[in-house]
Amino acid sequence: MANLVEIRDLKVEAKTDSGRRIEIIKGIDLDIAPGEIVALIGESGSGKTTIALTIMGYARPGCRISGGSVTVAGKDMVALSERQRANVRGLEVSYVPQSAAAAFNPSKRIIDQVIEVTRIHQLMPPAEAREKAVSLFRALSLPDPDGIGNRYPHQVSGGQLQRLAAAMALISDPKLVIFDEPTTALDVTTQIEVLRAFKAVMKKSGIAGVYVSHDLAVVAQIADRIVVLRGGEVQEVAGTNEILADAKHPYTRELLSAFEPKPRGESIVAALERKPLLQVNGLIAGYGPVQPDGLPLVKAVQEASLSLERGRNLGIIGESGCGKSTLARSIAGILPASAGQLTLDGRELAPSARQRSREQLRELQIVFQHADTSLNPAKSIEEILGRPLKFYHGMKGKARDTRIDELMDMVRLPKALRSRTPAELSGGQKQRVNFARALAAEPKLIVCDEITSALDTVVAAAVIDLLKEMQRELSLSYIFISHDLSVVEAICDEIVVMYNGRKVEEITPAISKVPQHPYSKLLFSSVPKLDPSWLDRLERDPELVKTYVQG
Amino acid sequence: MRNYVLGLITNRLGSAALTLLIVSFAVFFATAMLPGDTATILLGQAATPEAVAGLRAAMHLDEPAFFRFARWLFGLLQGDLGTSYVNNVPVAELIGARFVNTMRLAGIVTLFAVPLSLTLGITAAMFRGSVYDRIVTVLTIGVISVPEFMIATSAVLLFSVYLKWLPALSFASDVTSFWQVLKIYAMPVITLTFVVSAQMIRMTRAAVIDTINTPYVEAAILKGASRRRAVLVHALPNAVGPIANAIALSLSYLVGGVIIVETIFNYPGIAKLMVDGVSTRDLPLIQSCAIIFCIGYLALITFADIVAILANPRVR
Amino acid sequence: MTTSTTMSRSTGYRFSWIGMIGFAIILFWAIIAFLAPHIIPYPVGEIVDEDYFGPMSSKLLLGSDYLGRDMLSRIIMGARYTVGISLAAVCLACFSGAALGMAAAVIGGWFDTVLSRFLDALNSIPSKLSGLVVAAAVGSSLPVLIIMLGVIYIPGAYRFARSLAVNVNTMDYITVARTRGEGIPYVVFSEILPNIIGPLLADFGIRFVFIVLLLSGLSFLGLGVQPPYADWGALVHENIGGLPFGAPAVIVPSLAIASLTISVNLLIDNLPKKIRDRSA
Amino acid sequence: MNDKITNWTASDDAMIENAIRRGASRRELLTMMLAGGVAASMGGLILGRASNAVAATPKSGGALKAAGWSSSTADTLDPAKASLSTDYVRCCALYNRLTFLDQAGTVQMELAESVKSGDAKVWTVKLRSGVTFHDGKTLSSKDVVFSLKRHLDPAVGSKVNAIAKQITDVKDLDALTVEITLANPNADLPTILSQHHFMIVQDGTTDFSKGIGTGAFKMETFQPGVKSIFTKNPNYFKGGAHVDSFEFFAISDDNARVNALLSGDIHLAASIKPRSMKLVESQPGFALSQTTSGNYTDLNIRLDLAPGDKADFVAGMKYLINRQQIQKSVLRGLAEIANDQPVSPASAYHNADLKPKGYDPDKAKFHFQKAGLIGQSIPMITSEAPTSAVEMATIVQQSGSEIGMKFDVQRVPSDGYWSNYWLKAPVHFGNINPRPTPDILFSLLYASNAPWNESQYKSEKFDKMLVEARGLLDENKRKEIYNQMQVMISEEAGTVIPVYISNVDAISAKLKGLEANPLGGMMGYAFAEYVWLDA
Repeated sequence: MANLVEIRDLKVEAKTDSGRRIEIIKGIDLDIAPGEIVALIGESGSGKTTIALTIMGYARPGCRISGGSVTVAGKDMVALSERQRANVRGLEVSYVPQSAAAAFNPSKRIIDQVIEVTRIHQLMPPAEAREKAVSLFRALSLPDPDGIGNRYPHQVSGGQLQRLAAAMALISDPKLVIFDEPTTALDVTTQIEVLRAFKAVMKKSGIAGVYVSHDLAVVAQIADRIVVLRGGEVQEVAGTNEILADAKHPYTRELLSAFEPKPRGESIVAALERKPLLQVNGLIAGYGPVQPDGLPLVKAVQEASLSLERGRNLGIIGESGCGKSTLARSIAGILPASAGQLTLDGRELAPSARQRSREQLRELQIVFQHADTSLNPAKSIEEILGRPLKFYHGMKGKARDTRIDELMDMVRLPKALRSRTPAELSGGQKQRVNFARALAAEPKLIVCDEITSALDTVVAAAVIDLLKEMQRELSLSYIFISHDLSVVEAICDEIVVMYNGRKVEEITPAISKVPQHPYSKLLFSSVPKLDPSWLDRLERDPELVKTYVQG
Repeated sequence: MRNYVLGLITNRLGSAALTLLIVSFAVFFATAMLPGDTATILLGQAATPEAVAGLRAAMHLDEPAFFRFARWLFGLLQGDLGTSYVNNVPVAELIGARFVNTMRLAGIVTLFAVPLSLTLGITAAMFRGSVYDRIVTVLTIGVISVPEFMIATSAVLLFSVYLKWLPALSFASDVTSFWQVLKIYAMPVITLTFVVSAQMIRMTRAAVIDTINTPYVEAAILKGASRRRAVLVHALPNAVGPIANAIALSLSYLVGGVIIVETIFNYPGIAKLMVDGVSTRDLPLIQSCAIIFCIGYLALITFADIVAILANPRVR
Repeated sequence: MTTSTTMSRSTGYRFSWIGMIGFAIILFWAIIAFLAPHIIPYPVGEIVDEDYFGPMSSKLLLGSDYLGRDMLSRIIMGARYTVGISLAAVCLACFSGAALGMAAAVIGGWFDTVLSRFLDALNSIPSKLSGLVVAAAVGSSLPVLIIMLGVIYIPGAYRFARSLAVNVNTMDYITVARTRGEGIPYVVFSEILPNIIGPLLADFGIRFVFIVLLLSGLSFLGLGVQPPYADWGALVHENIGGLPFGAPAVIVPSLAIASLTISVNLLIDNLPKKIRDRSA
Repeated sequence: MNDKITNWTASDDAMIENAIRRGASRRELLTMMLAGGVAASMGGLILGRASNAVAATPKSGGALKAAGWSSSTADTLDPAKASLSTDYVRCCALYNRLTFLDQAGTVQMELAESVKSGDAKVWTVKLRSGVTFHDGKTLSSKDVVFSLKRHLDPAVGSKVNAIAKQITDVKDLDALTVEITLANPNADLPTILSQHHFMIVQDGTTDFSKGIGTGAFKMETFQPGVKSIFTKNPNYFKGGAHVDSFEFFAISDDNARVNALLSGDIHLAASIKPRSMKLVESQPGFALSQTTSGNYTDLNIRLDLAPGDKADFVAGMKYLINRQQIQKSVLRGLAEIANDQPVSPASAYHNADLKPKGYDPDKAKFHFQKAGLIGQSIPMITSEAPTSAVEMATIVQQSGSEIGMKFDVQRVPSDGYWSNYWLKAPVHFGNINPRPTPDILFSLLYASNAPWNESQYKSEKFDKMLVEARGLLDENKRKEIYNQMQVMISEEAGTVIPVYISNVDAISAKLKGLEANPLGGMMGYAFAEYVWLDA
């Protein structure tokens, strides 16, 4: 059987600031058979998206295909003119982007964007295209298939947009669809619906696919074959079952090991006297104009009460919109709570950070999810770490230099990075700097808001290890906010499940790992497993899904 | 949603009104600072103390300045711009015809300059980095760098004195045919198009380039859309807000900033009127002109804001 | 974009040749302006030519002006005023505009509203007319001129800086700094400013051009530098009668203005970039 | 201008014209030209040029368009308030005076048939009969009484209030006779009445926007600061203008005004700057019309304030000012060198024996040293408002720098100059418009109680001579006294008058009949009535 796609010795170059060209894809060979779904897996920077895009003859600005050939249904995309490539794009090969929210034009109606492919390639009259789009919406289990197209992108949810993006890719009956991390931005409960819809449509129409992801468990559910990439080179290629059961390459094994549950290990502070560190009572916070009752119009957190003892960690999980980040911001005083009390180490905290004393601010640090936006890109690592040292501890000159070195040591960053700016660091390194900055304050409590969500699995695991280590050495406490159950389980003594602004359940894994509340059950069961048959075997109560999944 | 938009628009209009109030106060205090008053200026060399005192009394200039201002502001609220100190004519009458002239000139320039700027700005963005783009960029900087009176004088010398194609002066009246309108407005329109376009081209180009670098434009290209389609259909609609803003800022210049063009082409517009007002210390006239400029500016800016709001389905 | 994660030390600056040309021209004019009194062949006020709008000659390298004064000397001294006044005014406008804009973005609330409205109001009066009023009120000395030009362009600089700062202000690192307890000045100058300095410089360039032009526009209205000195715009204006003859007296100062404004923009569009190679 | 005549400048032209005006014979003129180095055979050509207006036959019809240099919303049709050239032009088109000055500077009757007096104190004015206003009413002595009395009312804001104050009473004796009584005898009253402000308006007029007068044109459109359009008055008592309509407006930018002329948009561009002459001369079909009427820009040094309180400073300045250079470079020859007194060669009373001081930096330095002012910075206020004052200041500043005198030239805005700086600053520039008689000049500018005593010159002897000359009906005696007074001003007053500035109007060759007039450019602003368009 002839292959649909044959990639031979593909090389892609990128241009650096200094105008130097460097090779980021270093000679790749890859075949895709008709109807076959191949997953490209690797961490960020491995070149997986770059390779996928070359199948459409596309390289992002600043990049250039510098060698090799990419043959799609007999045509070498590298050799074609831009106009000829445009004829292939959307028609024979189509693309489902990582973030449909960003990839849909905000100022145009969805239906127009979905059928635009048929207009560009003059495939069918608009009316017919609309009908086809509606049938695809139906096949992808979108609600209100007849009406959803007339909305604007901002009027539908993320999970729906992702499926609409798939409909957009499928409307031209392509031979191959490229999925670029299509579910990464989704909540776990939503992800299942989307994955199921994709899988069903692909199998039914026998379309080949390239599935780009960093998440082995997700890939396992959908791919026939897995290509493991690292640094622009193929590490291992094998069938899905083979990879999961018998990975040959050490890097693949490292990826797999990140999924193994790790023992939490008994906290050394546990033996110490248990004293409440942070207490939250009846906290209400939200946005919008203040109503006559003194509360905001939109209450993102409603009457949350928590308690955390010194040396222990509290996990808060929930899906997007559940109020977990708002809760974190209220605790940190960024978004002053409208009602309720906060007590840190026996002293009451003012709702707003502005009213808290410098000492109180120092004791409670917050670390944000996106290291990219939490580190000032214009400053060197040295300056970023040096500021809290000066600000809280008045450290100067030599003492500060020494302390910066110590901090970098603690978070395992090479000293050579001191004068670099954040843009020159990898994602994991940035998150370590982000964390080190909080450590520099010598706090009692660190609120970690989704700090591993933007990281690759392997890197995230390493950061979690670091957190644990720091806790042992510095007797810290963490409030760990995440949507990722496995991460929370790995580090927390207590887990609070939030839904729709309210705390629905509090679980102590050491005592019982089984959730009681129906939402918690649904949430826990939605986390993908490495087992390829997990998705097909998973059964969910439709009523429960209807109640709790916005999807 | 509709209420939300209405709220946004009301908010814009409210802040515009606040700005107007600030301007009227600022203009009042600035003009109060001017040395000399209408009586002395009017008498010029003939300003003997008795003559000045007599004229001041006759013109009611001996009342406290703030009192006069308050009366003027009160009149303004009732739509009365007051009476010129200098020739006792209602300010509205002085401004009337000239305001129409100014708006007409501004309108014609807009008709030429905006499509030209949009075309050049958008195409330059579409072919970013090409020779065409570089030429447009360098030319716009070049045009920005030439003083307005230099452009105007060169145009007069070329088209009126040597080629004798166009009249050197622009009178808004005694126009009988469309051809005449074209001839009469040609020179100021050419000059002002040069003056206001450069900035619009730059801003349009920048705004479009900003939206070209978005995932949805990439997505359009990956659907097989041509560069042209990707820019015109996908990038441009999302750049409407910033472009409208840039256009509004440039066009606001046409309301009160065209004093040089009005002088050189002897075009009876409102900017020259205010210069006259300043030199004769005709406070009601100065204040009324300033208010008109301010209204013009705010109308444009507010209009651009509203366009941006309406162009954005997220707030619409 | 995908790039490998290995790193090398950043190794210096990259400066395109276009930027270098711009820089060279600016440097040239700066040196001329600095040395002006020592290199002019004739005193600026002295009438050295019987004729007026004289052509270029070996005695008068750039011909003579409308009074028969040496054009070369006048342009050299004019560089002092055009470069000096414009630079001082643009610094005033951009520094205060940017500082206020950033502060408004960070502080927000009524401070932002009132300041924005006030500066909007200032902006709504056409610049030449406000120049006229100010000059009529307090005369047209050098400091008044600089302050006036600066103040006229503050609202624009403010608007621009504020819109940039509002975006940066939503970044987590600003939140981090504020929850650390940092004051407004630190947030403005240490956290926000370094991230918007690039666009601010570009704005600085274009505003510089506007000020040079406004200065020449003011000379049209009879305001500006005190005689016998004149800025370039005033030189163009006072000699514009020579345009029909192509007199160097009007062409050369025009070219001088163009060369300065274009090169400022070329330089700012092509500022030296620090090379940040992320891979070896 | 004819290329063959070398060393013959525009100022020479002006000199000839003045001589013609003063009534020099053809023989005297030829002698003057020979002295100027011009061959006798050429003489005819120049004379032809200087008086070409007289020869041609007028044509009727056409629409005349002309541009002045200043206008604003303050434009008025009220002759008492007229202050800008455009006002004068409009008033001349719409109204008439009792008397006017012809190009030779002699008084001619206009609305008056005669203006007579036995003692120069009580004057009887006989009016022409059958003169009608534009609205059909007949001119009567009531209108004259109203028109003259207006100037005495401070609420009117008359520009000639100071001069009019000598009129103590005006009454109508009958329908066509008016009696004017003066406070003191003044033989110049007929000349005074020829000034533009003394135009005759209808009795009881308060709204001047209609422009109802007796003049050669009727008002059609009047937009202050924009333009005015006039149509020919068919019932004009002098017999009607040549052109059918007349449009007048102002283009304040000098270049724009010249360009409008060159592009054919207008027939006359009034008062162009010397630097524009080259361009007009280079274009075929255009000409320059020059008037030396006694306008001058002077450097005023107040004698009652430092540094003018030191006589040597004033003396030094009179040597330091480079009159030659001002005439040649600043005014491109369109000026006559003056001798620090206000009576110009255009006047019959000009003292030609009083020679101007030469440029002598050494003498100037000597005086400044004596005054102890070398090295001090002396502020000098200048502005665009007085003609060419900025350039003159520059030249003085430059001359000063060569002998170690520092002048701090401060250019201030034009608007407000007359009320804020003129007469006030210790050293500043002024500009004086032509006045028809030495008496007006002296009493406005140099008498101890003069309202515009620019240098605060005070001399009892001078005041006495002024009153004495005013009442004299003997021309020769008067002339002698005026000559002495000119010497006194030149030597004692603080006003440095370097040159008398000629006014140059640029005209299209189609415009014929334009002559010079001592009251100012554009035929003393009354050109519209006299000129015609050659098709």
